[in-house]
Amino acid sequence: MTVEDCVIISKKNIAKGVFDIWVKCPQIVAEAKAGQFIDVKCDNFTLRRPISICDIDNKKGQIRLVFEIRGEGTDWLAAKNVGDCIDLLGPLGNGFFLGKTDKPAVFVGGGIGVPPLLAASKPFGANATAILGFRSACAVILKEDYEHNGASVTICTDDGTAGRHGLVTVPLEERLDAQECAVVFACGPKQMLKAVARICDKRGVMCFVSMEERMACGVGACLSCACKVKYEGEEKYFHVCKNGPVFNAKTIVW
Amino acid sequence: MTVEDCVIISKKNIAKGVFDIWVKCPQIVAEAKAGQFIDVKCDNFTLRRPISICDIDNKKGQIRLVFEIRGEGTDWLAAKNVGDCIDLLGPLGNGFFLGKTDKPAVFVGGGIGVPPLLAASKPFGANATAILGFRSACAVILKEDYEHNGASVTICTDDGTAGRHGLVTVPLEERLDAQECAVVFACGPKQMLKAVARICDKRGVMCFVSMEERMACGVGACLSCACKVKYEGEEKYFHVCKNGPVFNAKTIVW
Amino acid sequence: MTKPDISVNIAGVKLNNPVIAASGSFGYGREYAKLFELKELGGISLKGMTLEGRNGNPPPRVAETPSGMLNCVGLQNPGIDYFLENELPFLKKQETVLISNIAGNTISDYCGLAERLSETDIDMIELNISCPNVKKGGAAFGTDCESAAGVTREVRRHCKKPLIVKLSPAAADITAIAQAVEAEGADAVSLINTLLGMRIDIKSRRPVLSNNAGGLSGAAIFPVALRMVWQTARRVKIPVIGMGGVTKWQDAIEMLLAGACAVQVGTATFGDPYAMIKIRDGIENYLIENNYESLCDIVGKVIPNPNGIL
Amino acid sequence: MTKPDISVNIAGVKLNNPVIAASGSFGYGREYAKLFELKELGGISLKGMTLEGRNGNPPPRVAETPSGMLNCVGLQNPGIDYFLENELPFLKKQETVLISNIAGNTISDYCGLAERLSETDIDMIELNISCPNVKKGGAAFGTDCESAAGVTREVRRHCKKPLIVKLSPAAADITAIAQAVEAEGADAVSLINTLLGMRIDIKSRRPVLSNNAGGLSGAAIFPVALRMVWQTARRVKIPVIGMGGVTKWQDAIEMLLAGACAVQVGTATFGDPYAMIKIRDGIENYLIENNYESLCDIVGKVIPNPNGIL
Ligand SMILES: Cc1cc2nc3c(=O)[nH]c(=O)nc-3n(C[C@H](O)[C@H](O)[C@H](O)COP(=O)(O)OP(=O)(O)OC[C@H]3O[C@@H](n4cnc5c(N)ncnc54)[C@H](O)[C@@H]3O)c2cc1C
Ligand SMILES: Cc1cc2nc3c(=O)[nH]c(=O)nc-3n(C[C@H](O)[C@H](O)[C@H](O)COP(=O)(O)OP(=O)(O)OC[C@H]3O[C@@H](n4cnc5c(N)ncnc54)[C@H](O)[C@@H]3O)c2cc1C
Ligand SMILES: Cc1cc2nc3c(=O)[nH]c(=O)nc-3n(C[C@H](O)[C@H](O)[C@H](O)COP(=O)(O)O)c2cc1C
Ligand SMILES: Cc1cc2nc3c(=O)[nH]c(=O)nc-3n(C[C@H](O)[C@H](O)[C@H](O)COP(=O)(O)O)c2cc1C
Ligand code: FES
Ligand code: FES
Repeated sequence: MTVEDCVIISKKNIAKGVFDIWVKCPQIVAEAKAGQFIDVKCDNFTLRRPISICDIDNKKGQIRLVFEIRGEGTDWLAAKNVGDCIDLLGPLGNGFFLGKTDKPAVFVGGGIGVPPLLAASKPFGANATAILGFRSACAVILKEDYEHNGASVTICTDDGTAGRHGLVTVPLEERLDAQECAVVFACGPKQMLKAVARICDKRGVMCFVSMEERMACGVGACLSCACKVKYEGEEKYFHVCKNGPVFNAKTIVW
Repeated sequence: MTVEDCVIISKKNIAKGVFDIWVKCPQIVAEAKAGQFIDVKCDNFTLRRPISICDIDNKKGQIRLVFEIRGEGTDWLAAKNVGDCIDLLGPLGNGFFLGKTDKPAVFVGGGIGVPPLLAASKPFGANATAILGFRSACAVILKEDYEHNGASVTICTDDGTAGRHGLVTVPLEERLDAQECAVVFACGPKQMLKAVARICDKRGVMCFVSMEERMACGVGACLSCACKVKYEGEEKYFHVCKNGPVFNAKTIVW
Repeated sequence: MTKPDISVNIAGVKLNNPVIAASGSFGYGREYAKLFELKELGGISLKGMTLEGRNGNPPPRVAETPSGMLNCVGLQNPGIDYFLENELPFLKKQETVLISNIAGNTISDYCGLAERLSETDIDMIELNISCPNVKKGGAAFGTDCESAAGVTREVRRHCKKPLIVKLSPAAADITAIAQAVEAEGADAVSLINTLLGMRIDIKSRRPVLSNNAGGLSGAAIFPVALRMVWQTARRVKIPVIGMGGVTKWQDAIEMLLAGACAVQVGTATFGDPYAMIKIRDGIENYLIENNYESLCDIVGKVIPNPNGIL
Repeated sequence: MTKPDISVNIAGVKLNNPVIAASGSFGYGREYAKLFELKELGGISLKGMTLEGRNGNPPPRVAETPSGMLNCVGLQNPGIDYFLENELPFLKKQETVLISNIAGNTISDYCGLAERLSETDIDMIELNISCPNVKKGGAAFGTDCESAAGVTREVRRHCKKPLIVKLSPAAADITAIAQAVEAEGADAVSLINTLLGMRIDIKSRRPVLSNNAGGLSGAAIFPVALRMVWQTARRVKIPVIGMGGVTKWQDAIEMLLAGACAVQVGTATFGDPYAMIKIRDGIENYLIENNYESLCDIVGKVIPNPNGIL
């Protein structure tokens, strides 16, 4: 964990309101793992903004962040350009526990929950199946990136304008029922995660979910980002920034 | 009075921490007079920052602002570059009442009080005498500009590194005692203004001073920028932004 | 689509929209009338007025703070006679609701003002029992229930106009004060006035303000104001006018959802003289986008968590 | 030139410098220990502790506000047994002053905590009678003099460590509370805890925080905190620890000039984990540049205007 001033190396607007940037941060890269996040200092805001690490380039000492404008902080970030510096705190949280990457794994992403799974899918190569849900054709992102990593990708859209019409849960169930799967990784809206968790639970498939919660410190000190989990028979608040953001779906109290 | 988005046309760093900018603001220029000021919106600050109009270019629709970094707001302004937009409210306050410009007039400026007098000295041409005081040689600004307008300029520095050693009050007294003078215009630290006012008063010379006070609205609505004046035999608070910034020195309760 | 109705009726007075200039930030309107027509506003709460003119505190009277400012103007005003003769005629022509914000050292000062203003074209009276910047009167009346009730009771007897009581956030329980003044016949309450704050100049070691302390206003206090508006709106039946840090239209929506029927805007005008116009337009757009017909569809419509602390 | 002395002695405990991590912002120090050595700090006020572990409030527990934030963590903590066994050993090794911030539902909870902590390596106890985020205890004890005096009196009897009482800004008169706890044997007071505020999500129409309201902290509250510290420091003889929005070293200097002998820093750490280190260095530089030898040359040295309102 470190605080690093990072230069933006590249910036692309990959969908309406969605930006894809690579930033130079050798110190963060030295420790970073798929599934972790960084916390962005936005000028004149009290709190940093958490963004997941989408990809890591160890050689260049760069990480990739894909984010959507959701409010004032992400709007500020989107206005930054190549060559500008941003102050990042990270890497934060625990990454995905990938297990054996020679076993088939399914990655279920919804909307802006798609980027946080990308780096995790990489080591699985052709063993990865990515089921990615979006509102509409124009919101589809990172399809080629998953494919590039070797994954077979199924796109779903709410309005049927691209890929399959409907939720990611249908293709997920089909996939799990058709073929073996060692583990499911999911990131996206809470309702989606809950549904994915239930589907996996029914089939006895291990499932890891990457959770979101409003944060202040980002490091586990302030106890803001509470997430209720079952722990030693009791329901307790764990913390997304420190104990997560990735949790074993079984432990979450939805 | 208007709120205008103004592009910075040129920017020079004319002394340590002092910047000289021209901004395009045709609407403000249409009403602007020497001695008035504008109020600069600085991002993320609650209050605007008042800066005097140093010069007006009616043809180009531009005004000149010369300002010193004194704190966070002026620091923000100094970071703006040519091509950037700044939001100005103005012109504000009353300009100098110049009177007859074919009569000799003396302009007494101290430090960052030098710029606000420049535009007023212009119409006086060779009838203008400028006595300008600075901390040190490296802080001297606008000497050539006054000379360019036709004024004969005397520079004073506190440390004697340029021009005369000492305060502006000595050359002022010499000048007033040696030659006729219709009016004195002064801008600078309050102690200087007080001394100038006393010198003029003694000699029965009309004197106008440009005052500073902390402001909120800049237009006369909030009554923040109080300045005590003698009015109809009573001492009353007038307001620098609305009743000033230029006051007849005789009316000020120092 | 027909435009939504953003007018609001407070104690029988109709405001074209729920955005009112807060007392002390807008003078008597003359200055900002150079930038826009005053009838664009729902109303104007005029600079705090006293019977006799007051000179106010020495400068400096303002200091900037993070997302806010302090002021210690100290109720400088020319007194009621000057006002009626020189300012009211101009204001009358502006076709906006006029609210006289009144202050005094004694209850009889307040009563005298209310009595005289009752005979004028002023639309409403706002009893300022919450000015933190004067030694006598002001906040002294606004921080305990008995004094607040007392002054309201007496003024009510002399006041023929709708009476708004402006509350101080310095009260231990602002809702209790609101209930006390409601019981004495206040037609509405407005809140909050400024919080008392301070800044020190670390070079001179002196307080920045001549008065040492001053009233904190602006976006910084918005969360406190919103909480108090929400608490109060649930406890009184009379209309609540919300203020304190309202800077953007979103803030105004929060205030309305919390139960305010209108908002006042002070400090935001200093940064952006058109802030109130933008807030008004933003409220209208919000209603349109959500298919609401009028402000009634949002006022007080926050859905609190029943297990919450408040 | 010799370096100025920035150490401070509070109730017999020596802090290497006057910058203390505020309770609740710094956990038990483990996390930030990855960024810097904890002995760089004057001290750490640990996360509010209760006898039994507490789960705290449901999320969301934070909301951002202009120059500030709201929280309703609600005193989540693992309880004293867990703390003593699993956290204190680590903290003991850090060579910084350890302050236990304690909270309870009842006076006997507070006494139990004080008694047990008195037997440990904790350096000081901070009695939190000002948490706005829990229904029982917390701020309920901190807003009237009698309760504040009552709990201080009892805890004092059970507490063998220097006792700091942490005051609530919600009190009608915070100086009266300070005097009341001083009279009952408090060794120091710390102020301010958070102000109660609220935000509403205008899309969902729900309060942003699960608890509806929460504590406002950060730069926004600095002017209010500074005013209260100044008022309090003039009324009590015991040391005053100032906090509330201290973000830059300049803020710390203002607090010290106002009469605080040390500052606590909470929210600023979230934006900049090194904020406290920078503040400490800034204080030292200020002393050097002004040729002061020690903090004594500035603590309480503000020069107020004798005619000011406060
Ligand atoms: C561990 C983690 C990883 C994330 N990864 C990504 C990512 O890779 N790409 C991406 O686009 N977004 C990601 N998010 C969501 C992102 O943090 C929010 O969209 C962002 O904080 C919104 O800030 P804002 O100022 O634009 O919005 P505002 O609504 O103006 O923010 C107000 C406050 O609420 C907080 N907030 C608002 N929405 C969220 C949210 N969904 N989660 C947490 N805090 C929120 C903000 O941080 C801020 O403190 C992640 C969130 C978490 C917790
Ligand atoms: C009518 C008028 C004309 C001015 N003309 C010029 C000019 O031409 N060039 C120039 O360099 N400066 C001028 N000043 C001074 C300039 O306004 C201040 O230096 C500036 O406001 C400082 O802002 P800051 O944020 O950098 O300083 P900070 O100290 O951080 O400001 C804090 C607050 O104090 C106010 N403030 C601080 N110093 C002053 C001051 N001297 N006068 C008024 N308010 C102050 C700021 O506006 C702000 O509200 C003028 C001031 C007035 C009133
Ligand atoms: C410069 C200034 C002067 C004020 N004068 C008065 C006043 O005369 N009477 C009054 O009731 N409130 C006065 N107030 C308080 C405001 O009306 C309002 O209650 C407060 O500023 C909070 O709103 P805001 O954050 O939108 O400014 C004044 C506020 C400011 C900033
Ligand atoms: C997330 C958070 C948790 C807090 N928890 C506690 C606590 O447990 N006990 C306590 O006395 N104060 C607590 N506080 C209050 C702080 O210690 C401090 O009084 C307040 O935040 C003002 O300081 P600041 O503006 O520097 O944050 C908490 C504050 C925050 C932001
Ligand atoms: S954000 Fe502070 S504990 Fe997670
Ligand atoms: S700044 Fe508002 S009256 Fe001058």
